[in-house]
Amino acid sequence: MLISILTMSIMGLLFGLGLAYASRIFRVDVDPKIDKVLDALPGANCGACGMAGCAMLAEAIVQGKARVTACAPGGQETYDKIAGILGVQVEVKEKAVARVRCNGGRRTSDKYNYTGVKTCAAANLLNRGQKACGFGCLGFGDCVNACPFDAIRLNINNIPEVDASKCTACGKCVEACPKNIIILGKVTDNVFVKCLSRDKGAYTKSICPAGCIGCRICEKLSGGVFVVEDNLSRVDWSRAGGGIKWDLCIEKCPARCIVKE
Amino acid sequence: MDLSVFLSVVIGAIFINNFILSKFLGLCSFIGISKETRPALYMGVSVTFVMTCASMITWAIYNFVLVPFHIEYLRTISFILVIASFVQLVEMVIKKLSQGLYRTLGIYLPLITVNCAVLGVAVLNSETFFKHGMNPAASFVLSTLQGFCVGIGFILVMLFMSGIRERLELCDVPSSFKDAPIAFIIASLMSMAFMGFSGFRF
Amino acid sequence: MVNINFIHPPDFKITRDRNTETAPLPKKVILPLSQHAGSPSEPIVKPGDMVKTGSLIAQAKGFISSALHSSVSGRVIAIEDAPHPIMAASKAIIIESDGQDMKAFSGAGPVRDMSGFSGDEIIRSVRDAGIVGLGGAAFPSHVKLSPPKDKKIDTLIINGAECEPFLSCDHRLMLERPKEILFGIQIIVKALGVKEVIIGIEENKLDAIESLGTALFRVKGEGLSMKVKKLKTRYPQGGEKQLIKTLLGREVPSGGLPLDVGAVVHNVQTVFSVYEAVRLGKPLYERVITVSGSFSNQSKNVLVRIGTPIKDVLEWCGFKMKFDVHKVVMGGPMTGVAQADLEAPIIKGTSGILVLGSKFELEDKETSCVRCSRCVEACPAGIMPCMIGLAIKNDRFDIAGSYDPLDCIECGSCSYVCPSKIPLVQLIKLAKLKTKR
Amino acid sequence: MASENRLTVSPSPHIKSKDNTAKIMWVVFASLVPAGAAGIYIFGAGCVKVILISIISCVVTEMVCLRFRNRDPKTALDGSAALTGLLLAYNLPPELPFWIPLIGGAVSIALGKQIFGGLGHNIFNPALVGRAFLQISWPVHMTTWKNPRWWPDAVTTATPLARENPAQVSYMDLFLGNHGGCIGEVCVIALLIGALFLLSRKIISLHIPASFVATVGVLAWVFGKDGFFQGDFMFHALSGGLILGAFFMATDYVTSPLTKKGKIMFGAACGVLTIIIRLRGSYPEGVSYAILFMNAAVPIIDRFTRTRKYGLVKK
Amino acid sequence: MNNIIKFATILFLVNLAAATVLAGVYNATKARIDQQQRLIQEGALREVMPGQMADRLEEVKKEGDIECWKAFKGNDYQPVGYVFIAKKYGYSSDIEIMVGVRSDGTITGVKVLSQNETPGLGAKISTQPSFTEQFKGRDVRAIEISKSGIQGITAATISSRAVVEAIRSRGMEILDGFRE
Amino acid sequence: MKKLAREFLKGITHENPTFRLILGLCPTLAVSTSVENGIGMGMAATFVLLGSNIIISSLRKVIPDQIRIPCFIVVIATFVTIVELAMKAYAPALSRALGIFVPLIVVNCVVLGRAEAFARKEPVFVSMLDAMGMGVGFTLALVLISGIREILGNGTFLGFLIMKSFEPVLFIVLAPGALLVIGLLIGFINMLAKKRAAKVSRVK
Ligand SMILES: Cc1cc2nc3c(=O)[nH]c(=O)nc-3n(C[C@H](O)[C@H](O)[C@H](O)COP(=O)(O)O)c2cc1C
Ligand SMILES: Cc1cc2nc3c(=O)[nH]c(=O)nc-3n(C[C@H](O)[C@H](O)[C@H](O)COP(=O)(O)O)c2cc1C
Ligand SMILES: Cc1cc2nc3c(=O)[nH]c(=O)nc-3n(C[C@H](O)[C@H](O)[C@H](O)COP(=O)(O)O)c2cc1C
Ligand SMILES: Cc1cc2nc3c(=O)[nH]c(=O)nc-3n(C[C@H](O)[C@H](O)[C@H](O)CO)c2cc1C
Ligand code: SF4
Ligand code: SF4
Ligand code: SF4
Ligand code: SF4
Ligand code: FES
Repeated sequence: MLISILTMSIMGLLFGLGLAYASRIFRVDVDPKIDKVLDALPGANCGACGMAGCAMLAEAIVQGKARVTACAPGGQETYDKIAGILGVQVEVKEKAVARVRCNGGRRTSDKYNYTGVKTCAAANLLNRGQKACGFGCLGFGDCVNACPFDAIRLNINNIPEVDASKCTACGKCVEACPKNIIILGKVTDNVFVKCLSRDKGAYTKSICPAGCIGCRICEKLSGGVFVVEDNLSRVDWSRAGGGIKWDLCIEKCPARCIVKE
Repeated sequence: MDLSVFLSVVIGAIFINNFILSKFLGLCSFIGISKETRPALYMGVSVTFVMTCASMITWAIYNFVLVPFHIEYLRTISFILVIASFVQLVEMVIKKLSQGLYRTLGIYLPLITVNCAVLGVAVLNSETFFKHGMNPAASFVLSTLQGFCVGIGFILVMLFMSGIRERLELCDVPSSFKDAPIAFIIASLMSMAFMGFSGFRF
Repeated sequence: MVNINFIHPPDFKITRDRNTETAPLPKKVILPLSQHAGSPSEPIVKPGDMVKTGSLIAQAKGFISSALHSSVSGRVIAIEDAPHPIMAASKAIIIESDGQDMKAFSGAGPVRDMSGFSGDEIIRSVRDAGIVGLGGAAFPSHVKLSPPKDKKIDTLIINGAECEPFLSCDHRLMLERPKEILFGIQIIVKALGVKEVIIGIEENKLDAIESLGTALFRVKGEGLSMKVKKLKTRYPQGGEKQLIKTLLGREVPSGGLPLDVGAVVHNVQTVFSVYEAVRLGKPLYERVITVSGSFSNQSKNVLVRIGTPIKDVLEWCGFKMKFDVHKVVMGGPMTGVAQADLEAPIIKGTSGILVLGSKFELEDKETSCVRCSRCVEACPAGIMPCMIGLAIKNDRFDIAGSYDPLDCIECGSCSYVCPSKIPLVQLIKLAKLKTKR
Repeated sequence: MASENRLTVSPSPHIKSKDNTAKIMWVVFASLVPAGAAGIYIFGAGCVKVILISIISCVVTEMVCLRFRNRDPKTALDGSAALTGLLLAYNLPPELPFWIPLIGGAVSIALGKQIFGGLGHNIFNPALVGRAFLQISWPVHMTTWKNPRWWPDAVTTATPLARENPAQVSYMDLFLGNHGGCIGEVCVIALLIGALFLLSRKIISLHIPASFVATVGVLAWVFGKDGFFQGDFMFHALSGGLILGAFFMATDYVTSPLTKKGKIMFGAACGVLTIIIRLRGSYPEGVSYAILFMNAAVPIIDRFTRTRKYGLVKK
Repeated sequence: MNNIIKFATILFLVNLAAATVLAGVYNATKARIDQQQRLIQEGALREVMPGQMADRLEEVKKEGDIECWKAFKGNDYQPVGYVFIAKKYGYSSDIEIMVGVRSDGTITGVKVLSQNETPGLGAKISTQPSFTEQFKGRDVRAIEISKSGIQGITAATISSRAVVEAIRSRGMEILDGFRE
Repeated sequence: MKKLAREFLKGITHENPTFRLILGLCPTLAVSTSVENGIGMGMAATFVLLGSNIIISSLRKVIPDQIRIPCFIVVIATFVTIVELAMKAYAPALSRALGIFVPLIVVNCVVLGRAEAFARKEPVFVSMLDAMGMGVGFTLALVLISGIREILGNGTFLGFLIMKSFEPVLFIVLAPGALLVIGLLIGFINMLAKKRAAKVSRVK
């Protein structure tokens, strides 16, 4: 009885001493901040930051190799937390959202029958895709598959639709789209032209009912906030002040290609 | 001690009584770290190292502490204590000596502490070799060999499994069965294939 | 030494015995500024200008670029985006023909004697004639004639393999113009200063081997070894790297160029154009193409002006557009590009036009890869197409990249042999695109 | 320009070989018919029942699984499931209760194939998964063989390999199939005819079968008897499921390595394992387990035997 | 240094507590564990050598790896039989069998003490009583697996044969040994 | 109150150690050849869980981080040894059936995992509930798996013959069968969870 108690306790003592001593000798400092930052990150391991996972980013942030705001999906809350841990200030990063700049979809005619790999990137290799509009969405949904947050889906018209509440502005869809149709825009800049066609108005009209024909009505109505270049209109937010009649522009656009979110 | 004893330990530990596939030991890390070949291999190597050392250390504890004091009932607690301490020590040493080695192997060590395969080897050794009054030298050799071979069996299965899972990354596995479920099913079929060795005559 | 893989598709050489015919002058030509590898040419004319056949209308921009000449005489009507057979749309000079076909060069004053020319002069006239490789890639030929000083070139290979099914334009040229081709070879020999010339021709063109072989007798030159080599008929024998391997046993390093192993490869039509440029002062504005496909009656070898819209050529050959035309391919069936718009013009690199009927397209529904390894055994680049395809389909660009998609020569062998009808080449092209980034 | 009759645009190449997956599967199926016919002739009509149930079970299971996974159930008719059924039946004893091939077929397809994602994705040879499952689950049924119809004793529990004294059966008997065994494995000559056909059609290559059979032969010769170099290699090469396994099952595209080098390694390793199990294991027959075991190793083999690409710069 | 002492002390204390508890539990259960073991062994002995045949069993001192008991009836000096333990490797494990024989070699009972054969196959040697029952009344020197002899378990010939062979060879040894 | 109930229930449902956390599988698979063994192992593990969670949670302020693992393990090992001894004394047959898996409860990932993830941070009572929940969840999973295996593989349930003319599927009681059953079960549970999630999102 006594012996057993003694041996066990002595073993405990020895190992305790040994380990404690060893931990002293072999100590390597690991920054405890890394773990804390890791905790603050969303942990989706989505790779949107360009690292092989959240843990890598955490290490990079603590070592100053990545910015506090590197994790787009995390959003402001995460930045604040990380900033708190590191004791730095973050500038408030304005929330952005992905915007799809084409509304042709099913309504745009095809220029050939495509047989091949059913992805936008693949179709784009052949004569810039099967759509008669060389700028428009091909509709195979590469962006949908690329989104790690399941925020995009193709609507009835076969045009990708972004669920703003799920979109974290990680930019994966922007990268995936071979047509550069998707961009990240500030949430507050909520009016945009949903077309990218720089073809001449007449041609555009013949192939796509939703395409911008460069008629300049919006330019006139908005007093130059809409700018038409190369047969295509866009909103120049640097010129936008108050008092622009957005709704009027939207209503008067013959192609109905101005949208407000 | 003739050759067939060695052979039976070697073949038995690697193929017939493979720890993962027929003894069900070390499954958590097997399922957890077999997604890619490289980590799987490193994990396997770490486990083999720890198992071999643990076999030796527990042999010493058993024969020089537990038996003389007649406290064999403290086997479990003393074994796990030395294993845990040993692993922690190894971790610290590796961390100090080489960051590179630590990155590749060290991160698995904490997992090994709670890997039942390591304690499993120690307990199995004690049941097969220590208890039956086998002479200590022979039991030392055999248990070390067994520890090592069990590790080799572990590496083998880890390698196969990780290769398969890498290939399955590109396969159309039904989504509900992705990851763990399919890993178990593969393990099941592998275990079935390993049964070809059952009833081996040495 | 590891051997290269080849395949043996049926050769469909319908037009092998049909003499080259000359197409009529087109009414309008579209001359894209980008018909060659390298930077686009720079126009030196403006709409409204009058040009002659063979006048320079755009000049090379930089070393790896090429000059462009008008292929008809007439008036420049526009310089704008126009259909392009490979790039969908690109800037082109559009010229309306006046039907006169007035030449901008004399064509006379043939230089009988080679000794009057120096290497540099040859290279200059090749450049000024806007000659680019006519074997496919349309790489500016003068670049290939001026190797860097530190690379020693010992062998000139003339590519007469014409391994693509259907095509026979090179074959006809070798039969009809052997002497000119040999003259052209001598010119290039002079420019490169090589001692060894090998003309590689596949054994399904025995008559061409014979015709060149006979003509070869009359060529003399000191220390110059020139021979015609009969090659087994197999695809893609005509691929530059493959040809070098079969003829010389040398392997062009991955990512390297033929000149890294001391060889230069030229297509027979390129050689012919070099002859015309140097000997006749004629710039590159026309070439022989094969029009073929599922309709034997209309199939021909044709000498056409560059810039002629595909539609005009087909109509002249006798196609009615309402006909069972299902697919039109520019180039051979293995590597050619299917056309969406028949307004697109013939360009310098066009070796043929295939018109395929709907029956031609077998019902080839894609099924999943069964790992039969046929593609692996077919790939002349020695890579594993099925793995790249599978990885790309699963968006695993990292895995795809590890199988070296950049070494693929896009020969199409893998897609051809695949029993599961997987469009491997397209997937590999995607892999190239995605892994480069 | 958007006109009604649009052209078709597809990626190059624009011509394709005539073979397709379904055709290949049915050709392999056809090449196995002689062996099955021989089996039926040797063991009687009972085999027909086993073969049919097995094939139907496989095809039906395939359909059900495809439907369940929202894939086109018609692809179940591409011949691969039927082939799995046929090969499973060939690996079963001639006389069995109906539910054994039924369950075997279902297990082969559901567990051996569809759970991994269907055709092309499975790791293990489906027919062998089914066969091993049955062997382990109902060993009594699975080891009760029938003798050829014309032999005096109808039932035996041993194939030639399991006999105490293998020499009772002559090479000619082995070659023609005049002995007990599984339905499709006994008649070596019929199997070889089918195999030759496949080789001539370039559907299978010799890499795996040759290295497999050669390894078994050599090892049987060296270690087959107590002394070295006295083993009966002909006997080992001709008996059991070796020919069936080496030519028709180890060569299954999906579950064998991609490259030639890998194939040779795979075949040789199968041979080694077969001999180990035959000589030392408790099973009389090692081919199935050897192939299954090596199936698990295929991804690793693939990983280390990539092809050498053209122009690889040696340093 | 402080830390080291602190850690060591804490581990020491934890271990001390653990060991104390365990020692307590061990002492509390020791008697019962021993008793359980005895009961099991006695049960087994009685099963293979029933009480009406012998009322006293006496363990013979171990000689090599032979484990054996002599069975006596009443106050006789001459044992009426023996109980012994036979061991052999079966299909996948060592099989340990306790056997009772009369001095003339007739088997009085067989019990499989431990085995780890395949459940449902080899394991039937212990879970299927009809297998062990067959041994009763046979001469230990003449048992074998055959149609007229011991019926093996279907599809587990290897295990069955191992049992028979183990019993026969050890039985002969024992009988020969005591006859001298 | 609700929170407490949740702490208890989570181990049985959505954080079930076997099916959702995929922890502690070794004993699960090894001893699930019969329901009886399954229940025995489940109870043993529950006891250890409960004991160790209570002790560890009450010592959570005392034990320094650096040596927590050895301390936890000693605590756990103590309870395991108690179970081992008790089983030998009072249920020797079970003790033999469970074999080396009783000592191996020490390294059962569930036990240490709970100590690490829960008991080390939470107060005693909550830790106790957590342990109970996990233990019950573990036991239920074991009963489910061993039930399937015993019925299909042996034709019996708790030792009683339930299907007369059924030839048991031996595969299921053997090693591969264990892995197969757990793989399929986890897969099916995933499937159910996914279906339910889909339904919930549709309702939303
Ligand atoms: C970037 C680049 C540089 C090249 N430079 C040379 C060169 O300096 N000399 C040469 O002989 N060929 C050169 N080539 C031409 C290639 O060797 C080859 O002839 C050309 O790409 C056409 O080959 P293909 O039709 O087989 O694709 C170059 C090609 C590329 C793409
Ligand atoms: C798959 C493939 C097949 C080719 N086949 C031929 C051929 O049959 N004949 C040919 O002249 N060039 C062929 N080429 C082009 C050659 O690789 C090479 O570009 C050409 O011979 C170089 O000569 P050039 O610069 O005069 O065109 C082929 C290229 C590829 C990629
Ligand atoms: C999974 C499995 C387990 C087996 N377990 C045993 C066993 O425990 N004991 C045994 O004698 N044979 C066992 N066998 C061997 C086979 O049943 C073998 O066919 C048999 O021993 C020889 O057939 P026979 O008994 O009818 O002569 C097992 C086979 C398999 C597939
Ligand atoms: C040469 C060849 C051999 C085959 N062998 C098998 C086989 O042994 N077992 C099987 O289930 N399927 C076999 N198949 C069919 C098919 O490949 C198999 O079902 C796939 O494994 C299913 O994905 C074979 C097919 C071919 C072409
Ligand atoms: S990736 Fe681009 S082209 Fe494709 S669907 Fe999305 S927006 Fe359209
Ligand atoms: S015209 Fe505009 S809206 Fe229409 S397809 Fe083109 S880009 Fe899209
Ligand atoms: S297309 Fe590329 S991958 Fe395919 S066979 Fe040719 S070189 Fe190989
Ligand atoms: S040829 Fe097709 S089916 Fe065969 S391995 Fe290649 S991709 Fe797969
Ligand atoms: S219980 Fe987790 S490794 Fe064994």
